[in-house]
Amino acid sequence: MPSPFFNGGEDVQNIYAIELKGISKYFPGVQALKNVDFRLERGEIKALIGENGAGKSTLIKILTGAYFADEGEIYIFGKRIERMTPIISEKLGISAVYQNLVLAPHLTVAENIFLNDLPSKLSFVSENVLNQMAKEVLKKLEYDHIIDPREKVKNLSVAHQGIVAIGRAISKNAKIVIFDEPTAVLTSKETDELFRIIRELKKEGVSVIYISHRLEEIFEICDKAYVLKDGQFVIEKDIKETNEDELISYMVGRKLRKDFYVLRKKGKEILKVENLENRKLKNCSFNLLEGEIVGLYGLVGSGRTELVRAIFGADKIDRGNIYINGSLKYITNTLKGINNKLALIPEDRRNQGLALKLSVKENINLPIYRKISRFGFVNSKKEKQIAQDFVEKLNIKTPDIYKTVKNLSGGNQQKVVIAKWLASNAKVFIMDEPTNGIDVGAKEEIYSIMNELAKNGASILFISSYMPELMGICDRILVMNSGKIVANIPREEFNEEKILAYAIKSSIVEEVDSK
Amino acid sequence: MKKVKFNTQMILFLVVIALWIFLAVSSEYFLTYSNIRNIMRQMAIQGVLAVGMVVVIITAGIDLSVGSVVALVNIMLSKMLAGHVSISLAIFIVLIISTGVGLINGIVIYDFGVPAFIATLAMMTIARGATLLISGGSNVFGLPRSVANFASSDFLGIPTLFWFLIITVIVMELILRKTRFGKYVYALGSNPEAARLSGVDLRIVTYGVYALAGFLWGIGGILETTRLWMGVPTTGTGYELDAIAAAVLGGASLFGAEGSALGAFFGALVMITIYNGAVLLNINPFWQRIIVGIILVVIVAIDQFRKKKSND
Amino acid sequence: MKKVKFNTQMILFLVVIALWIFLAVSSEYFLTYSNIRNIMRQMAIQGVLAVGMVVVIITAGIDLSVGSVVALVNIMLSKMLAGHVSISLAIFIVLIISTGVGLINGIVIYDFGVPAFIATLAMMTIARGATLLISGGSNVFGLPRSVANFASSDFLGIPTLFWFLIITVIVMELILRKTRFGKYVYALGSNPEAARLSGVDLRIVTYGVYALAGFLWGIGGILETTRLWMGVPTTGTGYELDAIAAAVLGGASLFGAEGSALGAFFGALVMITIYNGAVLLNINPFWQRIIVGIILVVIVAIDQFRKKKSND
Amino acid sequence: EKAVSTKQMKVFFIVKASESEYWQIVLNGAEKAAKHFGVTLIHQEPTTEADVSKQVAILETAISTHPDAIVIAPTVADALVPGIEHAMKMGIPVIIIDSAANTDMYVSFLASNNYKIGQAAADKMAELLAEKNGEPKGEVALITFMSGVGSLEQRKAGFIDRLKEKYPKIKLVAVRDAQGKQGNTIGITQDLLTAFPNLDGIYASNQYTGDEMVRALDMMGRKDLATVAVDSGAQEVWGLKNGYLDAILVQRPWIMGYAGVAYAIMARNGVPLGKNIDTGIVVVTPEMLKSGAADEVLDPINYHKDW
Ligand SMILES: Nc1ncnc2c1ncn2[C@@H]1O[C@H](COP(=O)(O)OP(=O)(O)OP(=O)(O)O)[C@@H](O)[C@H]1O
Ligand SMILES: Nc1ncnc2c1ncn2[C@@H]1O[C@H](COP(=O)(O)OP(=O)(O)OP(=O)(O)O)[C@@H](O)[C@H]1O
Ligand SMILES: [Mg+2]
Ligand SMILES: [Mg+2]
Repeated sequence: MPSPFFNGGEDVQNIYAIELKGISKYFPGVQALKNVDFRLERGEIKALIGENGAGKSTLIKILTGAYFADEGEIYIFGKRIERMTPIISEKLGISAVYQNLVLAPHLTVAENIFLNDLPSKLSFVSENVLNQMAKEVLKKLEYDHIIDPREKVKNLSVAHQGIVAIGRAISKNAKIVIFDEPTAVLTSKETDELFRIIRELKKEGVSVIYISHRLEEIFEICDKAYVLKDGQFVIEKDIKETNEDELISYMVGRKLRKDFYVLRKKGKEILKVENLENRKLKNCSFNLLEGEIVGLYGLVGSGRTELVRAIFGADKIDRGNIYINGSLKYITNTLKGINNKLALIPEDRRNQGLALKLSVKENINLPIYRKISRFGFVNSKKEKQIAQDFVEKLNIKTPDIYKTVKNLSGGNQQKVVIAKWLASNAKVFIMDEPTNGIDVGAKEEIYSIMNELAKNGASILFISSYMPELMGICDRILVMNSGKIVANIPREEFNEEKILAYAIKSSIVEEVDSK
Repeated sequence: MKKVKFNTQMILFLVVIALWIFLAVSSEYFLTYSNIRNIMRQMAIQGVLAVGMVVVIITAGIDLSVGSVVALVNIMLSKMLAGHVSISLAIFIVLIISTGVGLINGIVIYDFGVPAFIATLAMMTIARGATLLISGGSNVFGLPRSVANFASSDFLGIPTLFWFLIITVIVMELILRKTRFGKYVYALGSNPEAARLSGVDLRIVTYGVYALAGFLWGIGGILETTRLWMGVPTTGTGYELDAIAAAVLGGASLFGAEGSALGAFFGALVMITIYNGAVLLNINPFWQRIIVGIILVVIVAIDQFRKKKSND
Repeated sequence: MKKVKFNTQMILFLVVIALWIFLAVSSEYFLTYSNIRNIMRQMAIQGVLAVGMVVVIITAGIDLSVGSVVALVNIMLSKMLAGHVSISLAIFIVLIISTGVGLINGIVIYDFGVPAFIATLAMMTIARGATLLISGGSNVFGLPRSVANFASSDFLGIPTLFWFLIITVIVMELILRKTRFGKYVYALGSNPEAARLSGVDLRIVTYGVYALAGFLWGIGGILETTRLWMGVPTTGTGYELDAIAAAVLGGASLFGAEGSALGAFFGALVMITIYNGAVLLNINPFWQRIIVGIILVVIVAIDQFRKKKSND
Repeated sequence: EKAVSTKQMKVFFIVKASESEYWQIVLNGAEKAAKHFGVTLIHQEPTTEADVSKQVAILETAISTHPDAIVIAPTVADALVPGIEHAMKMGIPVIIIDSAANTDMYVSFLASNNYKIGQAAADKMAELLAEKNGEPKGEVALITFMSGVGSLEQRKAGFIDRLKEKYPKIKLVAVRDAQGKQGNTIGITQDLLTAFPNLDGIYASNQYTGDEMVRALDMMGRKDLATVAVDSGAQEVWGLKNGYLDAILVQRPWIMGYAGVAYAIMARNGVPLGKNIDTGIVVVTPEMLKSGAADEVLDPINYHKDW
């Protein structure tokens, strides 16, 4: 893709794909980046790591022109870019998968993938060509049979939206591709596909910036790791010359525990779900005991989210019973769910978890205003106190509790979603991908909070697509497949292959069944 | 077994059919050639404005200046025609001006970041002020008779005015569904950030949408002039609500990314049918308002119910 | 070193100050006790309506029925008072009715899923129809003299009407900022789904917001009645745009979750000041519209510029 | 055409706006006439006078229903002409009331002249100022309800022209516009009195502005001004009684409505009719009010109730 912007620079050796010099960026109350230098060579895969709010997303947004740096210089393929805009950055061959995906939900998959480059004759879009092109892209990701290019994006699950965002980024023959926590919304199967793609990109000489809080991924595909802390450059390491612990200590400044499992006393049965069915669920039964942490694993679209939403009263149930502490409950709306001491941390934080325009304080207190008000008046002291407590406890990086949640970093937004529900006095915590996009240090915090909750008699249903963390903390793991619960595996029998086999294989079994 | 999928336009189409059957039974005059042509003529202007409005609404915007711009065009065109400027030149000038007014709306909205509601509300009072200044507050008389004849003329048995609406609907439907610009319009309404980060030039799209709307207000103003056969500085008051109502009735969402030109057409048709029917059935004008309000709510409620069901 | 943080209300406050200084310099009559009291009296009704509107707008809703409900209240109250119903009973009845109308809006919006724009547009025409039916299209005269005196009376040197606005602003500001209901109102406006999943009963909040708005339209209608000292079935036309403009000027966003009662107050104050100033400076009414439009855009553009700067 | 018995006759009656006391009085007269003669009266009208194209649409629809006659009060002079001419060509006689249309193709035109109202207002104002200041001089202001509305522009023009022609010492210091919103005139009046402390007189050119001007003067307790208003709103009449208003210029809408229907019936049956009929204006003063001489014009609906 020849472009006027890097003609002439193409063949010169020792020119970096990206060179940033002295980049600084201020937001009200925070300096997101301080005098950061950054270089990316051609064909290099560089990991960008750091705690939540370290400035990773800000850095890449400056690269793509989404933000404008307050100080510093940007060179792309040796050419100084005075004022980067999304349009220029596209032309320069930079494309990105943003942390919060940023897709146009009302447009189709194909339109989203090729939005700025719709194939057209006399500015009339050729739908067939477009859909065909999108199919090609999806085929590269091996999703051409799963995602219909003509489907509207708003009808896709978050994971599939992630695939679309990745498809868009790799569709443009870009020279530089940036992935901001792509795997946060993916399961292991898609992650493998993604890595395959990234390796192919590297072979083609494309440079890649890869952001993730899952360090083993970085060791799997990256060449170098670049560490940011509090908006400042800390160190850059060749991946072969370092290890996880070292990187963690650069990021967090301390050592982390590896295994979080704590043996706890289990109490009586607190939640029992019996033959639950709706349009996505088939005959789901399971139970939770006091003090138990139960994992729920499954592939994308296996129905985990559907299951927990139905239990919480967010979606309709067609058949089946839910017992809380042994008595049958009809949970027909979320308020009843809450009154029955359920809590749901939803997976899609932007659409379901947060009121983005409101402050940290209001978001955290939203489910408990009922409790902290008298005669309808909110006890502001308590309100502030609770918000302050959780900001400290979860180390939410924000200048103050009055900051609009929209302006927090992705991981910190997720922490707010978690804090929201920890503040309630629920007995059953349902957490749908709670550690999405959360840094290693904070994950440790969250695991210990989970342990703490369980120790105090609560019980936790923990959905994650990240098997190591399920295996690390759960007493049992339930596996879902095509809307059914297909396995209930106790801790003693945990085994990665086995769990994955249930998640994948039984779908084959079922296909056979139905024939 | 394929299930028929209803969409908003189809629901509206059924509503129109139902209304027409009801009116045909209730009034012997309804289904006469002359009355159908009345409906077409009456609908032409409102329809064109509704189609323009839907484009703006799809971007999650709004244009309250529509009525004032219609009046501005009406007065300027009348002044020019009464002053013997050639018709084609006069039309050219007013279209430039109305498009320019739309462009200014776009600039104020995009570059100054003023919400569309305020920007176009301001333009509504500014354009009205300009209209009154130009006309000195008085009506403008003395337009060539050919202008009036045009409004009552037919082409292929269909009122000429209605052809304008037909062409507008077809062209806008094509633009919205088939062109790159159309896709950008929906993208802007759906998620401006996503569109921007994909390299879509939101400035151009915003300018384009409001200028296009302004152009259509210009067409509306020209048609209004032929119909009124004079310049009336107060004409167009309240048109914004009618146009928005027709667009929303036709399935547009004020939160953007939903709506179509065809929907706006049907929305306008429903409203005109109701007004026409009310006159034919001689319904007390006070009751008319109550009935129109109820019908409006019922139609949209039915459509919402369908949407909900098809989502389940 | 602490930087002063400007917010929309402060910007507006500065604008008001600037306008007042300008007017005080340009017109010797502006800063007179009697003129200030005029401004207060003129502002009372518009202010109350703007405050009601801001609550609706915070939920990302809108209420176009405001003017018609004011008229309905005005006519019913006038009829009752002219018919010698006791004042307190009459007031009680009209407040029940206006609140009920608001509640119906809430039901249509929440339970029937009709967008607020259409639901309240329908209510706007329905309430106007009802008003005209009740009055037969004629004014109602013959209200007790005490009603008229009330409008011109003062309390502690401040027009009684203005006290209503002060109380409304304080109460609504308290409700919005300090109560659970207020928090829910913002949450609904920011993300209804997140609010629902947090156990907020959106039905109650929606009902509450529109009923509260209806109640305030009722108060507005009562004040209007004392001011007009008669029943005028066509009063209130165009109030919706004024109220929305004041609310948006005061920092409310039509996309929800932004806005405050105090902001709406200042928004209304700016608009009334401009109108008052235009008469004092004897600006040509045609030019006045143009100037009002420009000022509106400039103020909002300044505020947007501030917002952008503080976000970058 | 053959004469038609009134029992089978259908008269389509189109006024400028439904939301107005003035037009309600016209309609009341028309209904009375319909009752007297036994014809079927259909009346349809736009909601406000600003909605010209709605009136055009109603006229078109009316023609499609083939009424025996049409009575119309054209909101503007030209826009209704094609419709009126079309109706006449189809053999439907058209009676125009209240305001003119720019055509000769009609049967009769019944109206009081709005320009003359403006002139009469100026004359009355001059008379009042002469009483007040010894000669016709002083500062006056004009309040119009909505700029651009034909009849109101006429009333404005008549007033302004007359002052220029006949009363050079009367200075028109302000022309204000309520922008079509009721409630605005109260504030405008108050602000006028603030801005022009030496103001001697105000002319309010229709009922809305007249009613509210009285209300504003009442609130401020100002009976000293020379005030003239148009139409006979209840608040205006109250103002006249209580010294806030010195004169109102009253048209005869009820008569217009009644005569409109009567003329329509006659026209349908070929009775020769005068082409232009002036229904006249009446200047009502407090004295006339006391004597009861003005009852017929001030409250025509009640006055003709048992007629
Ligand atoms: N638009 C904004 N307005 C104000 N502050 C912002 C904005 N965007 C980011 N910030 C702040 O800048 C800092 C860096 O944020 P950034 O999103 O770059 O973090 P990150 O490293 O990507 O974190 P995470 O791992 O959580 O995604 C954070 O403190 C955040 O609150
Ligand atoms: N709003 C929606 N409209 C249409 N289909 C949907 C929607 N949301 C989810 N689906 C589909 O429903 C199925 C079940 O999705 P669900 O979210 O319950 O799965 P999951 O196991 O939780 O997977 P995920 O990892 O995506 O959360 C998937 O095939 C998904 O594509
Ligand atoms: Mg980030
Ligand atoms: Mg899920």
